[in-house]
Amino acid sequence: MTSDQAEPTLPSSSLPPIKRDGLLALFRQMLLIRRVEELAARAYTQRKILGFCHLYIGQESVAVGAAAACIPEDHWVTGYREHGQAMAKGVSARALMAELYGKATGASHGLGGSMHIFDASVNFMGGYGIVGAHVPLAAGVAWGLKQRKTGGVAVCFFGDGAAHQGAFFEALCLAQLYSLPVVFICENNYYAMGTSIDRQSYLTDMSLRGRGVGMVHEQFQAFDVEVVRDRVGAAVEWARSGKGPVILEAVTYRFRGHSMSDPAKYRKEGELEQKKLTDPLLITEHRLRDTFAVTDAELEALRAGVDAEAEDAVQFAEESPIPDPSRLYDYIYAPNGS
Amino acid sequence: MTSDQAEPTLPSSSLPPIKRDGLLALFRQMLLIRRVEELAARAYTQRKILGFCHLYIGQESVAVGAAAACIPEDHWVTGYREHGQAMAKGVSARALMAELYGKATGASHGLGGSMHIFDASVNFMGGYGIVGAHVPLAAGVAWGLKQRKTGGVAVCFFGDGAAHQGAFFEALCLAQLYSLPVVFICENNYYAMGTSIDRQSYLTDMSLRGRGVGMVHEQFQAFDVEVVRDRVGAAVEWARSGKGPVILEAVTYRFRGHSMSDPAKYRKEGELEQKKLTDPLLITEHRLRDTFAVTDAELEALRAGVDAEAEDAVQFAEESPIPDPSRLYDYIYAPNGS
Amino acid sequence: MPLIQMREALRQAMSEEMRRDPNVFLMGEEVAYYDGAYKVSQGMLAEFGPDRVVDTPISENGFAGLGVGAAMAGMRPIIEFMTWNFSLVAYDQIINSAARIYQMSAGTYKMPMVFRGANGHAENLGSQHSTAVDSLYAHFPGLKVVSPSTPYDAKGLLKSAIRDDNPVIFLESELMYGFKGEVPEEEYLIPIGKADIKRDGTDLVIVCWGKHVHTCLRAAEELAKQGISALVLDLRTIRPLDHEALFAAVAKTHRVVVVQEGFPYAGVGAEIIARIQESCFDLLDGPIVRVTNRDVPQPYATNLEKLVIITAERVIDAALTVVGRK
Amino acid sequence: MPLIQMREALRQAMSEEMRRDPNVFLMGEEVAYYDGAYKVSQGMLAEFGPDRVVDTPISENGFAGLGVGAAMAGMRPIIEFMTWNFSLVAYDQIINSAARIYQMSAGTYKMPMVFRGANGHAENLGSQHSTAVDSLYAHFPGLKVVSPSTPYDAKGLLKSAIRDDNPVIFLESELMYGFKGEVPEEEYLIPIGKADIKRDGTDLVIVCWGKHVHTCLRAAEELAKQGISALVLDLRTIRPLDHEALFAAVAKTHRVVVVQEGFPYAGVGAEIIARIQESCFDLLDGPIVRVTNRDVPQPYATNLEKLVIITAERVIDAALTVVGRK
Ligand SMILES: Cc1ncc(C[n+]2csc(CCOP(=O)(O)OP(=O)(O)O)c2C)c(N)n1
Ligand SMILES: Cc1ncc(C[n+]2csc(CCOP(=O)(O)OP(=O)(O)O)c2C)c(N)n1
Ligand SMILES: [Mg+2]
Ligand SMILES: [Mg+2]
Repeated sequence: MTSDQAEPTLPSSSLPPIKRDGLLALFRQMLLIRRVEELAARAYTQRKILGFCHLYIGQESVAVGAAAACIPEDHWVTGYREHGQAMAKGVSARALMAELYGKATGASHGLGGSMHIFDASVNFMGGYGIVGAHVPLAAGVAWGLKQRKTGGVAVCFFGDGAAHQGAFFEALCLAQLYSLPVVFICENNYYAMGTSIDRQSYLTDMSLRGRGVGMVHEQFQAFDVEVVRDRVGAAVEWARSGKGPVILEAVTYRFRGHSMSDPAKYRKEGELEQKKLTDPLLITEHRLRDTFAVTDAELEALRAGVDAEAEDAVQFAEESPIPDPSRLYDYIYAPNGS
Repeated sequence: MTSDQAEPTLPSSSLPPIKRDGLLALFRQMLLIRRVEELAARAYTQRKILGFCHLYIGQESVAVGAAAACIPEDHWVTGYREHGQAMAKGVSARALMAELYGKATGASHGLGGSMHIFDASVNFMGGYGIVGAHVPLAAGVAWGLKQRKTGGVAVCFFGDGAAHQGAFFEALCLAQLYSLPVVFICENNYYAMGTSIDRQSYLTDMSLRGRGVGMVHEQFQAFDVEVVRDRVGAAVEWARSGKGPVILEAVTYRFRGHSMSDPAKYRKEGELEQKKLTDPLLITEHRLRDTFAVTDAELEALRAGVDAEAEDAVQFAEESPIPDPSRLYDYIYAPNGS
Repeated sequence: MPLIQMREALRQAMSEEMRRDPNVFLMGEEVAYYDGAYKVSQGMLAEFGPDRVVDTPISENGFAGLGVGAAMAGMRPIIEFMTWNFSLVAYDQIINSAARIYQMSAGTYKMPMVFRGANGHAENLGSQHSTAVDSLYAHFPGLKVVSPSTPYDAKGLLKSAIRDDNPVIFLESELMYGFKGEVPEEEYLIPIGKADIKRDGTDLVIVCWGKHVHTCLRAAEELAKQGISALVLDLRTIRPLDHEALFAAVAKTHRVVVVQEGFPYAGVGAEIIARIQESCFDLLDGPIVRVTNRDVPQPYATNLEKLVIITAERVIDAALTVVGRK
Repeated sequence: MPLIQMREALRQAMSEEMRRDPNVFLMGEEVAYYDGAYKVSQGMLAEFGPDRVVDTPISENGFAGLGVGAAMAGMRPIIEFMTWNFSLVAYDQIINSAARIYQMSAGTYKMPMVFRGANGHAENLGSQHSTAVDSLYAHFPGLKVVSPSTPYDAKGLLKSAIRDDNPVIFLESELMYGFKGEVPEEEYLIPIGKADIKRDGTDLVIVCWGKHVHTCLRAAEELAKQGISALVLDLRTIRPLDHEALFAAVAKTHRVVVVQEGFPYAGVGAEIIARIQESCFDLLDGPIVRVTNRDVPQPYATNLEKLVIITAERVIDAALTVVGRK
């Protein structure tokens, strides 16, 4: 019986350095997510969006950087704070917003809502509301991708809070035992609802969970979308090459409350302001200006385009029909052979 | 956010070295457990004991060594392979055997059976059949012992297989977060039913689970009851002094099948014979002879006493009455204020 | 009598019992520092400190089991599930540990503890956040299951639950935390296992509990306008059922509507029907009608959700059916 | 026709479907190397290899969820629980994932998978190892629940379950794995949702499923000697219920006994009673009588256990009651 095993570390990714257009595209995507969610927040206060609505504002670099490291065959599985991942993976702003509005044109035809976005055409596999329970699903997706020799990797996003659930732990054990092609990305945004990471956990780096099961693990600061692209890139390469799973902790921060009803009084004095200095949008905007000499005019045009796309999504959602009541019983059982 | 935390190691225990009488007592206890279980196995083949019956034969050094390291105020919580722990903690051979026989005089009045032995008078808290599910209970017992300032520590025994259950992981997280006085003892006997440790787990040292949650952890070879006494002694001292929980892996081996119906064909050729060379009874007998010059005659007398006690337990069980049917409905709800 | 919210009544019950007995403590997600996800435990951390009002990580299985162990070690835990939906990850602990240890230890270890939280549908939360768990727990001997409908009942029942030496499943409702009712200043208890007639009547009995007592009272009012006198029987305790009150109401009215949130199949409603037909077969004028959620996972969109949940209209419809007016 | 054991019938079903469809695989504790805890999967590892007959660690929640994810990624998993008792730690995955993803994704992801294993009491296993989970799963829309009573039914139903595009809960019995019955060599399927008359009769119908079909057949034989003709209706599928067959049997006999393993409160038996009284009220000559386990956690000792479980004597008693002979 071995008393220990060497802990391999993740190399750099082999992704080429990002170019001007590439970074502009990532910036645009982050901005679009931000803008769409700001409009969602507005619609929520107008009671056009109901139920829970968990905003991703502040964390956009994680989803967008991860998407830049993935190929279309990679399948994503996420928690309920998934607007950003959904859009980064290719769900349109329209389909997202219409879902939040509970419209028939939404990604889940209005049945799922904010927490349950699905889109098979871009391999976005949802959107789950029971904290941690989707992590085993990702292991299973990886199982399927491996058996079917698709070349795809499963990528699973979850929060720091989720890293205390038994389901999460069991999924890590299974993925490591079966050497599954899955990358677990813990987005440590410092809080599970109102509980800060140091109040919920003795260890505050959730990637260290990997040590308990022998999994390659790494923590990194995730405010810079390029760093995310590189670290997730390294992880998906590792998994894709058959070396097994990886667990990453992306250190990030959410600027809004846990959900729309949370005033977030639990933050330390000045903490939010401090963190806003590392807003992913700011960091990348600076890079664009400093390294790639992107001009004010270019950025203005980009912003205008993003605003238009976001507003268009709202209009689309507003004008879309509500689900047809006759379809209520359509989704209980799949008709066989369909 | 800290990216890591130093991993403290467990010092030696401050228990005095064991003396001749002490070691004789431990040897006797191990032998008694062995003998009682051999008779239980015989009764099982006679269909006097029914259902599941998981024997501890080969692992006696763990329970007996641990008991030698504990004080009466310490509370034990175990899985279903708990005949050894029950007796080591003070459940009589009679109460144990009568329970296996399903008699009214059994530790659980015949309601529990082999897997559910309880005895509050010696703080033996059972005896659970859902693998891993009792581990959170131990954290809760520790919570109660701490709040009530009893000076007691909770000790939790479980198998290598149990170290894959979510309940186990969540219990570790909670115990570490709240710094509870609990010692988790994984008895790694190489198998969960027919699945060897390397087929169920990437890491084969289950104490390493502690690394994922920041808990003090240690693996040790547990065939020598004195070693167990020292390592568990160190762990309970650590927990008792308020330093928080500890996870130990006691490397051991079960000589029998998983349950009475298991022919244990999954063992490697020669493995069992090899392991029998480190039979805890052999090791301690050698120590008694070599270090303490215990004679054949003394050992013979001891063996005779053990045999008599074990046979007495069988006779007691045989002669005891079955549970009174009128009591069937007595244990659904506790009468309030009782 | 002071008019207080349901959440305040629950808080009073817990606080009074915690003052009375140092072994009582409250544990769950966000119960302490955040003052409760739904502010039920507001101010309790300040009064009782972090050893007795305890925040947990998101580990329902773990802390439910921790509660069980603590109960065995002499404490009287109150385990809060932020909502009962999340109890499904702790299901094994509640069934295989909490409900069974007293029996399998032949009475050696009692289980004086309460599991509580918001049950059933709230609004627009979709399928994973809208489960009514009543029947999942009422199924099991060893558990008591309580579901209050008013602040008065909630306080009296929760105090009894905390003093009970058995595990009590206490089902609240997110939609009712702000609901107001009169609660006396002086101490009182309401016994577990006793139903309450919330409105008397002669033509039919509407059996209900929890938040839908109010749906049924609204329906009864409407029915009264149509000349139909409905007795609204609030079970308050789902397990054990108050047979006496139930059968008396059936004997009086001969017609029964059962209103049960959640899915119909093997729900508490089915049990009530089974017991009535077993014990009062000849007293019934016609079939008992169930009003439950539609048998589909809860959809998010408001228009669909409204079709799924129980409404006063659906209760009225059922009542008209059983009295032969439909 | 060859006479084979239940375990062989189940194995044939799985093996045939695995030969037919490369996406079908079996996963669970001890299914591969050990040849199955109850030898259901004996020889399958040898035929299909370790990628398709897969041993797991003791992580029911994890591998149930893994199965769900694999189903979404195009596989057709068969997830074996060594016994259904252990599914309680995976309950959330079955309810909140398997049963609900098809609906919450509006049909985007189907869930073609089977959860199977031994259900209910075996012998002298005590309270934690004797749970009958029927109603815990039948409660939920999105799941189908099947419980065969013969090798023939088991094979035909399991093949249908594996081909079904929805999650199927397949309830076997440890006490029945060695039970023998005729199974044809040629391929056949039995549709999910169809009950089967295992013995025809005119005086009463005994509604049952799974292992207790045989208890009921024994009771019916005894009743025949007393001049009472009992129709034994084997539901085979618990969800969806075969109303047509059920109501036809009620219409024919006017007297009903429901035999359901496990606890009575909100069990499947209660649902059957509720549906019959809702739809066939005027067809009933008297109250339906339930035979269930006694409402206590299962004790270990044989004499107590015998008092708790369902016996032919208790079924006969119930039958005599409904026909007015008692
Ligand atoms: C099993 C379960 N328990 C509790 C909840 C309620 N809840 C929803 S989100 C949340 C916090 C999750 O925190 P984290 O995992 O860090 O994700 P974040 O919200 O920060 O993205 C809680 C407690 C839930 N949905 N599921
Ligand atoms: C949750 C659960 N899953 C499966 C089982 C069946 N089972 C009983 S013991 C066992 C093996 C446990 O192995 P381990 O934890 O190593 O303990 P050991 O038997 O070696 O003492 C299994 C799979 C169970 N009782 N509970
Ligand atoms: Mg978080
Ligand atoms: Mg083992």
